[in-house]
Amino acid sequence: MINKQLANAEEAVADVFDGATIMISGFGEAGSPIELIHALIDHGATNLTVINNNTGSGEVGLAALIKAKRVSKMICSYPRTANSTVFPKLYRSGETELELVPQGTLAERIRAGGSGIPAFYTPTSVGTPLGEGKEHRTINGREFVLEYGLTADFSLIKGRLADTHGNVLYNKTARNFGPLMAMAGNVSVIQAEHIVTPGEIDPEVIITPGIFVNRVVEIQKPAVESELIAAGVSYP
Amino acid sequence: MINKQLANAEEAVADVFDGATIMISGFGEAGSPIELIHALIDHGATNLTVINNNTGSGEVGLAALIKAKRVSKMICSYPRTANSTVFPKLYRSGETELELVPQGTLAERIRAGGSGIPAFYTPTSVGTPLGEGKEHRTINGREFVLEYGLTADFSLIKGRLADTHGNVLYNKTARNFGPLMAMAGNVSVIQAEHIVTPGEIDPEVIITPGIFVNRVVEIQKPAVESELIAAGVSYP
Amino acid sequence: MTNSPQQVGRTRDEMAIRLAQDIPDGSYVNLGIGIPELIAKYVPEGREFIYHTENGLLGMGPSPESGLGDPELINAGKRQVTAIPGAAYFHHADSFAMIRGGHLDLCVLGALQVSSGGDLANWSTGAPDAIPAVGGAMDLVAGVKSIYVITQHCTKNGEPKLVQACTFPLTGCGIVNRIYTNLAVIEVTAEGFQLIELSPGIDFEYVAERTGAPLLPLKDNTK
Amino acid sequence: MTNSPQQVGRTRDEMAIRLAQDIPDGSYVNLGIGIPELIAKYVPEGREFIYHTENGLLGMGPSPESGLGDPELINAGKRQVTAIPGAAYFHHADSFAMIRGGHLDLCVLGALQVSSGGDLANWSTGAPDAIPAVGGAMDLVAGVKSIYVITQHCTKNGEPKLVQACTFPLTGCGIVNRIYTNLAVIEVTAEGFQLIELSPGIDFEYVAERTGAPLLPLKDNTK
Repeated sequence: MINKQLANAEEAVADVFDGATIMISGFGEAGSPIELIHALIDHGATNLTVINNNTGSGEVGLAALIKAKRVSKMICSYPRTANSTVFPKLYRSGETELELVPQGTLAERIRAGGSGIPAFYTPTSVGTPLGEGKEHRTINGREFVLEYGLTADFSLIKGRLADTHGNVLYNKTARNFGPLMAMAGNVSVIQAEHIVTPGEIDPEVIITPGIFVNRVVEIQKPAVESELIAAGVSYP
Repeated sequence: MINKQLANAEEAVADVFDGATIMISGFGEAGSPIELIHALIDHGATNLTVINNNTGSGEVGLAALIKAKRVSKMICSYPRTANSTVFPKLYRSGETELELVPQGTLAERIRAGGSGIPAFYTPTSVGTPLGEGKEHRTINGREFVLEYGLTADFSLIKGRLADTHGNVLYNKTARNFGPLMAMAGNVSVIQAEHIVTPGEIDPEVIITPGIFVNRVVEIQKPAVESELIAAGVSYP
Repeated sequence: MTNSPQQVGRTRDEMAIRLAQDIPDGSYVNLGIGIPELIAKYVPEGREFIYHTENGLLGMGPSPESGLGDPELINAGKRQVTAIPGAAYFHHADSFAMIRGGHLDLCVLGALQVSSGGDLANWSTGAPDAIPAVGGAMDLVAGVKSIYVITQHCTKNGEPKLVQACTFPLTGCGIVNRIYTNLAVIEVTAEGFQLIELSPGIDFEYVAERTGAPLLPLKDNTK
Repeated sequence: MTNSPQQVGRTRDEMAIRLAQDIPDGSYVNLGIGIPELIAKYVPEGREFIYHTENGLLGMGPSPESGLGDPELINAGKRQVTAIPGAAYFHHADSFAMIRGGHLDLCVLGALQVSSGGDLANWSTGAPDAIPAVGGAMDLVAGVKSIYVITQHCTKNGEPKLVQACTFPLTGCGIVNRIYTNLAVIEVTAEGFQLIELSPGIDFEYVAERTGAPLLPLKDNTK
């Protein structure tokens, strides 16, 4: 019978391979799956392409993954954040590549990748440096650029509540990229504070239906990134 | 202060103009806003382009609107339904035009129209008569067709519960096209069984946020299409 | 079309039972209208399939008891259904994101014709006065990982439905993986129709005669 | 850059108060980081605005009382906020559908430069060692119905921010509708910068001297 629950974060990332593309949910600390990221650091996979809105803060979570030099390329909209010192250093030294994507285009590219839409037109970035070199097209008298869908080998996502079929609810603005990355990941992994039996969540309120999710792990009291940073934690 | 509630269905469709494009929610009878459609029939607007998955059943709701010869063009995926006799007659006589769109393409075109995406590529219909004459493009070795976003002057939508800010919940599989059409309508009108004060609906479970909705009307006990048909009702 | 004596093969229910045996545990499945719907009755012991209906439900259950249904809880054929524990409702764009995005494991459809190249025609006979209606069929065949067809081997007039090239308007090109008929189970391969299994009491020649394109015989798996 | 005596004009809060007066009741508004955020404090009596934050909340309320916030309820500036009654949470694709699809009435942004053609530069100085970071700015200016800029009229070094052509990398082309500075309210028209209102105690010449492109004087509305 269907049961997507694994014992722990370590198991959930055990098959991440060197060179994989990884989507990581979160907008700043809201929705960042710290325990899954730390398990990925422990696991050791390297030469990763990471898709996240930011580049992490302090030296925990995503920033710690970058600091450990596991990330060869970041795809994000806003790599400059308070307490973000790890990425700038590696970017300036040329050790980590950056693909800068407007936030709405990033979200739509991930949704498109998960929805079987290989490409779409958007008005965002027309006439700006980020639109340069992209295919342009005039539709109904307005100019648009062509953008391509994004998919990933693995998506690491923080939810609030999940069931063993992989149905997921999120917490407030921690929802952000999670439902989209669940769609676009070949293997989508959810960490949730509670994992319940199918039927315990009202089918009307499910945000991510289980079909998009491959693995769920229960992390009962997930770390709060800003608290770790305030406490001076550096992972590992 | 913001209050989108109108007194009744009549007021909610009072400014529909001849020649307007109207999206109507529903998949068969599930989610069909019968009271809004009947108000539109009473209102008298004609030469309408209607976007709906089907073409109605019996002689109530959408079928009654078509029978009254108010619809010059239907955009839909499945105009052939049990008890659907009105549309076939007018289609064969050339009085009502048909644009046949695959169901997933129809849904995505409506979402695109509401999302500021003017066009996208999809694999659906490649190599079939419905792909003929459409622009094709090969991306990563696979062939796709270009499809354009759809918008409407008015969207008429059936919800279950709404608040006066226009936040909406739906009932089971009556959700279908409603949330998409709310996004794509210049004026989006919701009929709901209950209209409550903002704050009464949990912000985590809202399906259509109020920004997409212009008008809400309370229809406490909406008619059930199949019951009307079984009772031999013909509107008006 | 031939003079060989009538052979019966599988009933519609037996076809559904046979196909169900080939669906792995835990599969996400979309069942088309008609014979495909029967499959839900024959889930093999110990397996769990989750049914998707494109009008916005994952975790579709059987028809409700009489009088207990909700006219707003229906399947793609517009019949009342139920929702199992763990079900989820969603709108049409999300539903077809599941389909187009390759998230469903299997779609089982009926057919008017299937070509030896895997083309499917199942939405229109192309008759001049017919009202064309496609629904979600073109999206399903374009997006779902595996497409199985379940159909009578021949039309009521005895014409083959498995053909060299479809004459009816296509639903999709090169997308059918397997065909389950009353007479046989056939895989669509790069070499054409490959027989996988004959229905009990059916001869290879009998099937081949009723197939409108070359039928490759059973491979010898004893080698 | 000029020898005229220093004129003070509006403070940041007064700029925000002035701009807020021009927002119609019932507007859906996105406020950028910095001076734009002040606007939420100065909603005119009898009006209600609904604030959108692109990270997934419509109906954003003020900062929580100390210790009562949730690190997962934040705004686009990553500061803790609250949700008002009638609020809704959604994912990023839906959030930017609101933005790109023209559903928001107004976005108020800061600026590095605005051109007389309405081009905006507000995300990068183009400095070679800067880490480029754009966030949602390009989507906002491409999609929201009206774009208002709120900014000091000049840089800290006294250089005009309102210019003939932006020298910094653009956020969008021809998208700014109005500019609210410490010195004036200016509309971007087909003819260029059109003065709408001088801040109290400010002369036209004083503003024109500090504007890097021709400034059209107040229209005589008495005719």
